[in-house]
Amino acid sequence: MFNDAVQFVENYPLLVAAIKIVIVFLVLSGVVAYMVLAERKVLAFMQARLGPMRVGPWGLFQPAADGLKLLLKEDIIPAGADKFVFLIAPVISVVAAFTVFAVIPYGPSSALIITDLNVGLLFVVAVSSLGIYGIILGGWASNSHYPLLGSLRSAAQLVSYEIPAGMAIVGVLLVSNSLSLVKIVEAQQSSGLWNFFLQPLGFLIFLIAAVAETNRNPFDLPEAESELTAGFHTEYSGFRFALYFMAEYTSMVLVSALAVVLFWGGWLRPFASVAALDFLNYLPPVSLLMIAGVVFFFARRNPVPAEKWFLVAVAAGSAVLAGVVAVPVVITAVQPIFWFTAKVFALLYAFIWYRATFPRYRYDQLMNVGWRWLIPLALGNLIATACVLWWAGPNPGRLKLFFAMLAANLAVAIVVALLVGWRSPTAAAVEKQTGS
Amino acid sequence: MPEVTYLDADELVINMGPQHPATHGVLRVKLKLDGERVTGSECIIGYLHRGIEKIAENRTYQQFAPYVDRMDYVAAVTNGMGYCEAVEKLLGAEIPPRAQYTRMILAELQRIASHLLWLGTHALDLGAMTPVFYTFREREEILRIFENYCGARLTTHAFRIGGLLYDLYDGFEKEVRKFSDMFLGKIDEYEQLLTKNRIWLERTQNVGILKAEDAIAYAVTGPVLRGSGVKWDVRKAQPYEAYDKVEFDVPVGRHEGWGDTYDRYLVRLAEMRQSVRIIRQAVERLESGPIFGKVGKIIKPPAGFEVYHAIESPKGELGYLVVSDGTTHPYRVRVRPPSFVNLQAFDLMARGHLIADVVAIIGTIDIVLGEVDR
Amino acid sequence: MTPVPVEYFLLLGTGLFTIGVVGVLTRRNIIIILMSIELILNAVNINLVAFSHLYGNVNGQVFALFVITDAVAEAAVGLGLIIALFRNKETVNADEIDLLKW
Amino acid sequence: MLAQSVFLILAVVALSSGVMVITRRNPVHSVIWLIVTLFSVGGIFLLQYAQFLFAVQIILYVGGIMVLYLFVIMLIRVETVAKQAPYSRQWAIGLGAVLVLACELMYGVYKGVESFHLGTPSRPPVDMNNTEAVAGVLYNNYMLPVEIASLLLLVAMVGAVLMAKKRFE
Repeated sequence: MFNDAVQFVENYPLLVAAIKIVIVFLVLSGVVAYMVLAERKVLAFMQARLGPMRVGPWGLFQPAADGLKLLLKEDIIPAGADKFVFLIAPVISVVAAFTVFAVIPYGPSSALIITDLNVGLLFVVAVSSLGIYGIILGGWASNSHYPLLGSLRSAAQLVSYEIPAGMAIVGVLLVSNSLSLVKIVEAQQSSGLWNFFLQPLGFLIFLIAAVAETNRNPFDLPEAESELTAGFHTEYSGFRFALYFMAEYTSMVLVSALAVVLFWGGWLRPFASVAALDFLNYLPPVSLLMIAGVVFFFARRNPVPAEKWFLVAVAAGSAVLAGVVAVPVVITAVQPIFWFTAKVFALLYAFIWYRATFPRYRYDQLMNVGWRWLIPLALGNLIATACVLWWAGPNPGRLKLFFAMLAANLAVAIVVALLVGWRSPTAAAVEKQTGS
Repeated sequence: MPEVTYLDADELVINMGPQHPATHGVLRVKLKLDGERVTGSECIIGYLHRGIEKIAENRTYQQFAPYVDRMDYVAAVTNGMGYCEAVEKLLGAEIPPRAQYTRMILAELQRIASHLLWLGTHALDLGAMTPVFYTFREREEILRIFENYCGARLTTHAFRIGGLLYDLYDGFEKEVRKFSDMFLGKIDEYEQLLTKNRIWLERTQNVGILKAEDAIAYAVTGPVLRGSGVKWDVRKAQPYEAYDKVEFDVPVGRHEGWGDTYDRYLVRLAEMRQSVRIIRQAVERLESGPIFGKVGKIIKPPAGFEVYHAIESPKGELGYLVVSDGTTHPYRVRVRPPSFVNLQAFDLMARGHLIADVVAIIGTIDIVLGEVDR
Repeated sequence: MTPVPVEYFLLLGTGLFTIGVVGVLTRRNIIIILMSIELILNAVNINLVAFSHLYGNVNGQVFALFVITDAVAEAAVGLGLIIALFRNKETVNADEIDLLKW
Repeated sequence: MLAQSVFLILAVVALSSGVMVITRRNPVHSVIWLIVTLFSVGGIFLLQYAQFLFAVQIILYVGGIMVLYLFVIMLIRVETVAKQAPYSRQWAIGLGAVLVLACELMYGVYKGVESFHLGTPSRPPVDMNNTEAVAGVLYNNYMLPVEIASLLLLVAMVGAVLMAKKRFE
């Protein structure tokens, strides 16, 4: 039977790829839908409130209700709008966000990789730079001032932060010596050192730029600022609004997945080379068991019988799943996908966390951060990385490389901080106003 | 808030409000913009004008007391306190100490509640969405105490001319003590979210700068004045009730001679701590005794008297000018609302700043339109 | 996959080039004229890449890279000029900008 | 055969969208059609195994330059522009001249097949990393042009900033 499967894969490569694409698309849609719920729930818990509680137990069916509502709502096209552009703009956003997932490796086996382009990184940068059109064209086509201004700002923000993000990616490229995302992870595996440890500064730059590129707090002023109503999608309603929403959350998942692949070792277990930490391999069933326990605990306290039994069923299901996962063959098989998702979720959680924590940047401050801090830092990081790699020569020792990179990163950070922070532009303004 | 539309737009006049989430009510601000920079502004008020001062002339002294609660409706207790004291001053009435300390406790609780509301909305305006939920959680505790005391949460009408209508309920002291113990830790919690937050600093520091001399020239009072480094507090300068018998400090901003939005933020936070200090002392000194002074059922002050009485409301100096004509109705009541006076400095603070800062500056003045328009 | 004969690419390049030149000569809007120039540059790139493919080395592609670099610079300066022009003359029509003519 | 049909589709798309670019009244529509053209040209690059150039085409052209165009178009008033006459007065002369030019070029290509020894690429491209190959040639053989190009970009950047800046302070 196993041989039959292999035969099938060899005979119909396109069909297999199509099946993989459909699976990834479905899973991703689910993740995005529940990401919205998770955001509302996590924010609620951070803010001493409950969040959605009405649809299903703890609002677990809220995404379905939201989706249904948005689907059934009237699709309004404003008067004087450029109809065609107005209609395709959200589609561009969504397509650009989803397409990139074609090259993300979810695990080492070919079953978990849709395609391994040898210019995968370039593909990622290229396609994700297309999402900007959904924003600009959508804002323009609405024939309204708020969306136009919102889209212009948004576009300026995206363009500005793409530069440092790209340069941070080039740093990874230098270290890993490949443009293929699979090879980048494999390089981290063989060197036993995640790129995060070689490129801490690069990771930081990438993370900040990623938050800015997804228009999330604290860089969410194109859409959330009370002054601009909702930014570029003000005039959108119903399903097309849902598409924009989906695009935003998909790109959040996307940048998290990219950060994991580029810096956090993709599907690798943390400290995979340290034998003393092998017990971590048992984390998948254990975490499933924990989920089962928590769900069961809450199920007991749920007053609605239907919800109670549903939760009990969920708990039982995860317990059974934990049992299945605990089988030795399965446990090694699920390792990569488990660690990949775990890391992606950790980063997504961080996205929500920022939103609960940070105030919003002002527009000029946002540009300031991008152009005066991130770009010099990214440039310096690039140069320092190249220098260290040249100095270390081929096949340097792991520790030597780590410490050299650390020192270089620190030096770059200090130099840039001194150069840029030497005199902030606000100081002069204050002196002018206070006369001191 | 629409912004620059086209390249050739050199100077642009835009309206912010009266329906705008960040103008804290129905304030309308006309902004003259050069690009995104504010070159001039004009606050247009009156959308909430209800003629409260005029109403006073057709009400007896007691009847008018609930109306003042509707001015600064997020700090009704202090409003009522100011009015009651003004009339008491007109009558020359003495208030028993238990009533005085009760008034002080409730007024300081009200100050905390008002500052909490300010903190939450100010942070929300600047994009930090979490503090508002925390501050409302604590404000709820205060409102619960009010509700237990007088049955109302917002427009309390807690005091009567001459003292108190209700004595404190059982367990009041315990609740207030519990609250003040709990609350200091909560302030630290807010501070953890904001005080050293890099983005918060960038959004508030050097924004809305007000020089001390300008502040004095504009008759700005309250935390806005103290934020500019002027140590002026009516509770210290002209003590009323028993404020001269308790110890507290008057916090001022970080700078000598000027202050920014961040200074005012720090001042208000410090004030909340001082309020807790006052509350603790006042609770210690609560003794049993009468709660109503020697004031008759019918208040009929002699004709031709006129008093001005000011208290330190959460927003600044809240003054009442009450003129009597020998009847049971006041001849004239004139209110000096701190929000209204402080708002005049808005143009000074907003000039030269970016349009996004306007939101921060409106927030930092801490206006309540009910009080501005009356 | 049998490779496509190189003259096909040359013909395509010629076609795009012609379209670009038509755009430059007949349109009034400077922005569209600039876009037509992009078309011309792309036509050139097609030729360069086609020859690079024909001779089996990447020199042509490197040249195409330089052409793209050039296009970036051209777009930046050109659009900057358009902004400056629009600010002063309130027009983006090439035939109305004739101060230097006589 | 597959390559030829792919080429044919791409060529038709590129040419027709190119025509759309120069005939649209609304510049925003022109930009959209130009993006389509750029994509098909990128596809043609891919057809010739120039993956790196394809990526550059998308990242720089589509993701960068075209965004810049859209920006500028949105900053100036599009509505008024769209109402004016789109073609200049001498359009007939221009069109005629270009037709002559096109005929000449076509003739050149037609004749050139023999005289320049054009033909189908005989050597199938080696399955090497195109990016590496480009990088090798670019930084080994063309170091000076790269530097000059970077200088050009710097000058362009400074120039663009200076020109678009509102006023000198």
